[in-house]
Amino acid sequence: MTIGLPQFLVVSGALLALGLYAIVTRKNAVAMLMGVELVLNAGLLNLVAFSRYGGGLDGQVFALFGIVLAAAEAVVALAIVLQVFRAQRSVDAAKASQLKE
Amino acid sequence: MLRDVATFLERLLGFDPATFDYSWVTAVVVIGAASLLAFVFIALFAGPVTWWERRIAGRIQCRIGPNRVGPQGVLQWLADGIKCFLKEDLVPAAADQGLFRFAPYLVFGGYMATFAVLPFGANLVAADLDVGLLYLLAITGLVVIGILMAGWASNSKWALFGGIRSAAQLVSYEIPSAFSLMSVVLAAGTMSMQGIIGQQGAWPWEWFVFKNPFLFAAFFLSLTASVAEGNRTPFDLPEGESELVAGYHVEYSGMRFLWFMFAEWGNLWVIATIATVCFLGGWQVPGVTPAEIAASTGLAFWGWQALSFAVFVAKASVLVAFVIQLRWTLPRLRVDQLMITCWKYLVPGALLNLAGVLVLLAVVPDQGVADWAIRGATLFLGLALASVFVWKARAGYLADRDLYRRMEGKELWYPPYRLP
Amino acid sequence: MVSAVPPPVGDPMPGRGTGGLKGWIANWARTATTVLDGLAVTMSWMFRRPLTIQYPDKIPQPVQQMLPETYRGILELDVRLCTGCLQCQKTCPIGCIDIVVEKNEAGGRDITRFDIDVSRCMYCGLCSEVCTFAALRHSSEFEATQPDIRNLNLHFVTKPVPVARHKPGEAPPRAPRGSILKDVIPGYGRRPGKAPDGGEKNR
Amino acid sequence: MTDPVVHAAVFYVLAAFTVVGAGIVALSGNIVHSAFALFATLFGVAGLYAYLSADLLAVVQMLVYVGGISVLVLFAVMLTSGLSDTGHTNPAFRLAGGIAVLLAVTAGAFVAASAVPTGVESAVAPTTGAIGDALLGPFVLPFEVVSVVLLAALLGAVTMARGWKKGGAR
Repeated sequence: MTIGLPQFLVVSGALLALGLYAIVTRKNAVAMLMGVELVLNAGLLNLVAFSRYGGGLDGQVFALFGIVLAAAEAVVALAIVLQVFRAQRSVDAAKASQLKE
Repeated sequence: MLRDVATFLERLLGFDPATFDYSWVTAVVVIGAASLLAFVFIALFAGPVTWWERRIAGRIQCRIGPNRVGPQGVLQWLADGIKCFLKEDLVPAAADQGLFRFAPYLVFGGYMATFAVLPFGANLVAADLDVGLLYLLAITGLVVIGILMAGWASNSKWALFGGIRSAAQLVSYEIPSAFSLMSVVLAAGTMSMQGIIGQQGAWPWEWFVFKNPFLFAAFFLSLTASVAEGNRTPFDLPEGESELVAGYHVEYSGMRFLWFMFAEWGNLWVIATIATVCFLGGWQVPGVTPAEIAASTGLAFWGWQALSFAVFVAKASVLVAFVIQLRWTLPRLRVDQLMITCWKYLVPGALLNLAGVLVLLAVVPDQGVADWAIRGATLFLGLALASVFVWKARAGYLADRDLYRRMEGKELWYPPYRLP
Repeated sequence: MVSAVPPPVGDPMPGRGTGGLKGWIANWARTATTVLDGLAVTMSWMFRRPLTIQYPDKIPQPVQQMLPETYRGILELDVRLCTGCLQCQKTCPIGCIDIVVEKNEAGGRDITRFDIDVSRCMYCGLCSEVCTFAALRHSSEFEATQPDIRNLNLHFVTKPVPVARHKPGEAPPRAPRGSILKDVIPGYGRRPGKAPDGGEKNR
Repeated sequence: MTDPVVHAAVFYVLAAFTVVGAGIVALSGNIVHSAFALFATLFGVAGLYAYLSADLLAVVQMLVYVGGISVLVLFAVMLTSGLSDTGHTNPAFRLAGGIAVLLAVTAGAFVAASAVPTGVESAVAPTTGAIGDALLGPFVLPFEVVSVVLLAALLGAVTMARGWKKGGAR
């Protein structure tokens, strides 16, 4: 009955799986980015859960760093996506295979 | 996991009054009552304040304003509300049905959620979170998403423009807002709302706004940023009537429109409250410390609560009046001017200001001679500013009065308490 | 195509910062002072007499009485003067006047219908210009609020009226301006715009 | 609120909210729905943090993820797809590999989770001050490095956005 570490791990596992699924199956670069966010959140949730169940505060501090890095990652990735969109009028990740137009 | 759910259902269905744990039932009831109170407060605030705003606007524009429904028109908001209730709730055929229906509740919920940490009096606060101020900054994210949702789901270009503008504006102005509020956190050493109030005193020279010149500037910076976050003129680009008809809620009607309006005017209270708590000493009553209030019992305790509530509402109302007057004073900015104001002026300004607060706090020992000298000087600065303001208003009025008397042979004076 | 670049006309806002750190600080100072000025102006207006005259119940006399003689309000027809010449119907640019003139048993002609759809009328005044005997004139009445738009199709003739026969200069005096509309507009007396003094509303 | 059953119920509601949101992100054909569902998921994760009594982290999650990143994602979605063709801008390969990944990872998570001990709950305490001390104590180096990374990301994003305008050749 008690909620413990395993339950959180299952939730984060589901997040990870769905995120991976989105990354693998989507063609839209923004949608792939959403998948990356899900995967990141799965990892951060794990960190916080471990910190709660006997890990001390270090996990939370690292999750904080993770959130900050995710913000930086999202900003740069979205800037790139927008540039690709401006260049090709499309956010199809498969079409963006050329580095030079 | 399934076992857990089964146990839960079993416990829920096999209700046994003797062994039942009532603690969470009381918790749910208390939470429900608190949110109901907050809702009633928003309704009772947001309604009359629309009337108040329209009366002030009338005054400023040489008009009268609504004065037909009820004595002096005070029930105008009720008439407007009933009208909205009775109107047809239209959903455009091409709209994204689900999101369109859900968005108003998200926006309203975002504003409601701020009331969880906003104090109303000495002990009148739903949850004095340890991270209260940060929570206030964070919960506006819900509002941004709600507005974007409304803008997109309406399937109208005006609504989408309004939604995107609003989101850009809210995200941008959150930065100067956070910077200037963080200077308060530096001064107070805590992010809990009650803690911040506790670090100030009841008298003006004990307030954070007059603690030093940088915090004085931070007060105006944070007020500007919150006015922008509340989508009020001069920053009401998201609903600029002349360009976007009504912005993100252009397709809404009836009750759903009313939710947006609730949030908009309820936000006026949130703006005023944050400024009051962080800079104007909150609910502090002169002559009594928070500890003494907490220690009192019975009737005295509730008396102090009522008194502190009155003090708080009075301070917040002055700020609300100020924000309303600001709305009818300044013209709307252009989109590029809006972004320039934020990124070129408010963000660097707030950052410099934060550095100034930091240096002053590090150099000047608290409650020392230098500290009191700085407080006195800042208070003097504030009084000087207020005097200049009053003098300017008076000079303008007197000049026009003489002109009017010469032209019409009548007095221009119109006492503020008299309502036509 | 060469688009002409407008020549610089000078700084519309003198004293504005021009860029750089100095301009940045100047802009801050300008913002502070101008906002203070603006707030002082609006504050001084808080204590001034409003110019609004509250219509319709707090005015010294009905607006209808304050309007000039040449005001073009709702059209009214004095049937006793109408010769049935149909000039007004022909000249109306939107055709909101509907007249039917029929022969009667006595060999004369009767006006059996004279309808003016006020909801369509644009108050141009052409019909009253062409009316030789001043049968059709604008009144000073302008309150056209009705529960049903069909009420605004005014029937000036309810039973056949023989056309008037008179030479110019011999016509009977015209009914006072606005006195006819009382019987033509449905629910005339019950409208909110009643004169507070209870006096004669229309001339 | 000490009842374990209620505790569990709260957790399951939050977890369901999170996972259903993530499911919509991964499976919805409409990319705007995906983006709004991402917001719901991130909000649910913030709720889970609060449930784990990581109050500061929950608020930071709301501030950065919900208020920042999901708004950015929505912006990107709205800038890169027309209003009417959102259904077509989110195509999926629907390949078996994706489903295989989904199944494999979920199964692995379940297996791994069942082997993990429940763990000992540490005492509930306000985390804000402690995290602040940790950031300026043992973690001061990563803290500084993160600030450099943020600065680099900021500059990079600005350069990318501006450089295009100035180049202007395309």
